[in-house]
Amino acid sequence: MNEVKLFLGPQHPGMHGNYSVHMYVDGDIIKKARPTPGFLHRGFEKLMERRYWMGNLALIPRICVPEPDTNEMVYAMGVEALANIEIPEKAHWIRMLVLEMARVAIHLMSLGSIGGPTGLYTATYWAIAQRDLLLDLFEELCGARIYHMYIVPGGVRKDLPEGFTDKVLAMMDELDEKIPEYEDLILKHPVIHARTKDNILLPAEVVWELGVTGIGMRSAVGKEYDLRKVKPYAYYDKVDFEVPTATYSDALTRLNLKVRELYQSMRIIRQVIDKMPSKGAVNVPVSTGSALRWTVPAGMVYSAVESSRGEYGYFIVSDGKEMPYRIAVRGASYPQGLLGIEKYLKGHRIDDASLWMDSMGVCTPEIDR
Amino acid sequence: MVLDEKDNRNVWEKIGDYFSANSIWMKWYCTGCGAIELPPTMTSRYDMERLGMGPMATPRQADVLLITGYLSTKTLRRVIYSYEQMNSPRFIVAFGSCTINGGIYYDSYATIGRLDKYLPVDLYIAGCMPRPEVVMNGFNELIKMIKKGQAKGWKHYQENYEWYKKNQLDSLGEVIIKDEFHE
Amino acid sequence: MNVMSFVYGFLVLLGVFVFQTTLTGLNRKVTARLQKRYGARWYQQFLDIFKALRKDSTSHGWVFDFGVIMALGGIMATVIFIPVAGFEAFPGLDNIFVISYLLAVGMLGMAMSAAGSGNPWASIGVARALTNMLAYDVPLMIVIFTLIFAFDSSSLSEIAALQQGMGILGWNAFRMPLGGIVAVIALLGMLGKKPFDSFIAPTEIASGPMVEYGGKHLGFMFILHEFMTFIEVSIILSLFFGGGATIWEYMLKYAVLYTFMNIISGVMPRFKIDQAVKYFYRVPLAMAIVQGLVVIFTGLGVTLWF
Amino acid sequence: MNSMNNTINEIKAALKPLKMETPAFRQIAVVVKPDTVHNALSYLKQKGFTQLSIVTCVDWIKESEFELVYILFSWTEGIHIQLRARIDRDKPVMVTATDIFPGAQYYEREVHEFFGVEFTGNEDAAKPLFLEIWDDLPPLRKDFDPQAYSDSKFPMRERGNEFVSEIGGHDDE
Repeated sequence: MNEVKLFLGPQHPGMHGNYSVHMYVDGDIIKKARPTPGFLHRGFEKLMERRYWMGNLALIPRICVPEPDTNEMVYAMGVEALANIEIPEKAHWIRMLVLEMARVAIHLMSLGSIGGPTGLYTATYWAIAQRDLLLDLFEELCGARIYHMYIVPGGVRKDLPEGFTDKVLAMMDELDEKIPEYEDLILKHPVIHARTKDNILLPAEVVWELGVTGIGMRSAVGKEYDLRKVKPYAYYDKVDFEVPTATYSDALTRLNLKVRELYQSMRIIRQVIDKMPSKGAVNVPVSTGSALRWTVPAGMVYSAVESSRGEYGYFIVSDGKEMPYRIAVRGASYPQGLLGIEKYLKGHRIDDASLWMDSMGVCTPEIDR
Repeated sequence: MVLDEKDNRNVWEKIGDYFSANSIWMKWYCTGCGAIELPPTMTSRYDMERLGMGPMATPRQADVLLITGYLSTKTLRRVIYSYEQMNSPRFIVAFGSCTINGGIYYDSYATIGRLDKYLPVDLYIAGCMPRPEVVMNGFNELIKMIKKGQAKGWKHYQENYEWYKKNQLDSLGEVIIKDEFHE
Repeated sequence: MNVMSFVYGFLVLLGVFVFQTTLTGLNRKVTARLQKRYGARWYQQFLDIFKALRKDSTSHGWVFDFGVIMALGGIMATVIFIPVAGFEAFPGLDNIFVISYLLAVGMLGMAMSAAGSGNPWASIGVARALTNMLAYDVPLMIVIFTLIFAFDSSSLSEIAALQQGMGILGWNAFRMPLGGIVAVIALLGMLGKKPFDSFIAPTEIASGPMVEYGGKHLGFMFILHEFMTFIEVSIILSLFFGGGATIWEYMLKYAVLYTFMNIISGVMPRFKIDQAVKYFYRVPLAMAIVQGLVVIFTGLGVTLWF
Repeated sequence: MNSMNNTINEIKAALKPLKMETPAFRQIAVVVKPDTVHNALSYLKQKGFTQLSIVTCVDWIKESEFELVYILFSWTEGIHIQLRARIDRDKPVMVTATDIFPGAQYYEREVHEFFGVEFTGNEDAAKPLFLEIWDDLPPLRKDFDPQAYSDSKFPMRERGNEFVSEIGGHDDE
């Protein structure tokens, strides 16, 4: 057999982020694939042991670059569980608002990024520009476009600015107009159908074998396996939303679910704004003294939230000192990004390698950490 | 700008620099988290193509290597590889505080501190991470530098090749990329 | 054939280069507007080409270098044979067969050079490019043979001239609508526009044959690409859209056709290479055969049928 | 919460853990002996904890022990379980979990790389994953000092003789 060794990445334009897949190909078919992570490895877990509990707030959003708010939420939830902090009601609502806005932003981005592997660049240009307008809202909220550092242990950093909710609602109305446009361009496109339909399958037994969560799992299993439903955090049990599911998971199904989740997120945002109390504290002080010298009681806790790609978790260990003893990060795309590539990328064509990564939602910084 | 006062280019080099300045193809290599601000810079909101910049698929075709953020040692090996594949005149633009002094990862065992010890950086764009406006401004600055013939990092690299190589080997052990199938 | 032919040929080359490069630049703006942005300056394509020519470049052996020169030579020779609005450098030699054989020299040079770079992505790209060629050539050739049968001529300028003077409905694209559709789809494939651009897909095979080109080599490839585009669009324009009676008419039609191709390409993702082949062998091939049978057995299309 | 109590009681009866607690909402921590981890994992998988969220390790350097942590999740009940076991720090060996949870393969490889824990039965675990040409202690052990490593390996360049000089963001011609 004439097998050629090829390097897909780390500086291949089809690669999502700084990641590499080394593969043997025969003709156009991938015979063997090995993921090569570590290009983005910064040693976060070690660095977090060397920072104060509050100082870590600057580090954690950088673990998953496209979706920083999830990290903040997981960290805050874990620390609150360890230190037994009850946060005020309004903080919960604001957190949900921020998380769902972040979900809309990342879904828009990943909807647009289908243009990379398939060549539909117009979709990329449209969707990412739309996401940018959403980032403007974040900027108004906390001063930063990407790394917000807004959700902190004890609540959120500060109250919503004046008139913020109106702007969010206006943005939701705009998205209501725009997303059907993207659907027309992407989801109804015959060539996209040709590329994605019955391609890149993810059967239910593979889901259980790898431990894939998120859209990948729900599109294969057909049950509402979403942490927001199964193990509600914040006030997700007080809002009304559906978790879109399917029982046949190909790339097109997952793309469809992404858009349907987008609508559900917008529905949650509207409800949150409706139900949020207008007055009230948004955070509780976590310590009486200096925030830097703040100590968290000893204990071990695992906290998890539903990110756009699945279960995102931190395992936090405290020994009662002013720095964490150990924090382990479970990146949501860890299973499909490593074992999934090794076992299930083979048999696909080279053309689909990049689409595989995109469709499975592999986010490289959270794998490397 | 006080880099180099005397301008000893001949007229052909000046014309060449004019073309180089107005058509900059960048290497699409997302080395770090700064890469998240590149799509907005490229797409409809900020539209980098106005400046004549665009992404290119391989280092051979590219003029500018964007180092978008921190570099782990593993990445630096590939970056050096990519840089040496590029054709001169070639430029390096480094993003974010991490490339200047290690930034927030100053004490990490995996990321390098200062990039211009290993590769000649023509322009740093500070910030963590730089906003698209800053990135655009940085590119404008790069265009000005090329027009004036001040972006001479590639010449510096040729002249001080031993010095750069020694630094690279000191920190990385070896620059050669090995088989990664581990079998 | 005299000295004037060569002077004329040189002028054609220069004119074609300036015209096509400007048009490419303008089309980048059109695509940009489609994507809701401003886009590059109209002369950006010139800047890109001259910048690339200015740079140093890396050679990968003499096959790599020679292939580029051979390709450029072959393509430039072909351009001179293309009739533009009745003007020809070498009258009587604008035969479709002459052009396709000359074009093959250029194609071969490109394939040779790319394979000579030794990069596996380039080899995959070349293999895909040849597969793609095989895919669009079969239906297109059937339609072109139908045309030759219908008009009893294989000269581009003659076929173009025969379509003129009857208004827009005299064009072969309207006389033989199925054949016209096939030609437009095949033109997308010839130009390497989406959805048939899998041989240069950057996200799949890192721009395929172009992967090892840089600097001057890449500059030559860009110039070559401009000439190639001109040849391909011109062939379809002359055969199916009546060429042009005057040079202005020709340029206008050319610009409209080329921009139309770009707009289609702007909203298309790309097929995988096997899907592209399957597509060409399904829809356009069937249409081409039906068109051929209609022309041969009924004569509709040779005579005006409306 | 009733099902939560049931689960706790059942696990207590079946695994006979050294310690059990509920550190957070719908979360159970189970501490077992290292040689029973394999059995415990297969028991929990049967109980519906079908998802292995993460395998990780904590370095208790004062006690000279590594604590391996397996976090499982049951999608039907919505309960997280931390299964913890302490092993000797000087000879860290553990039986692999890949035959129960195939997804554990890369987590174990990671734990091996960062802590030096060996997993018998997982052939790939010893291969390098994130780090390349690593020449020091496994980096996430507590006795490894990243600052010192970084200082010795990536020294700041001495100032002066610089190629890059500072220019303003504005036009200063």
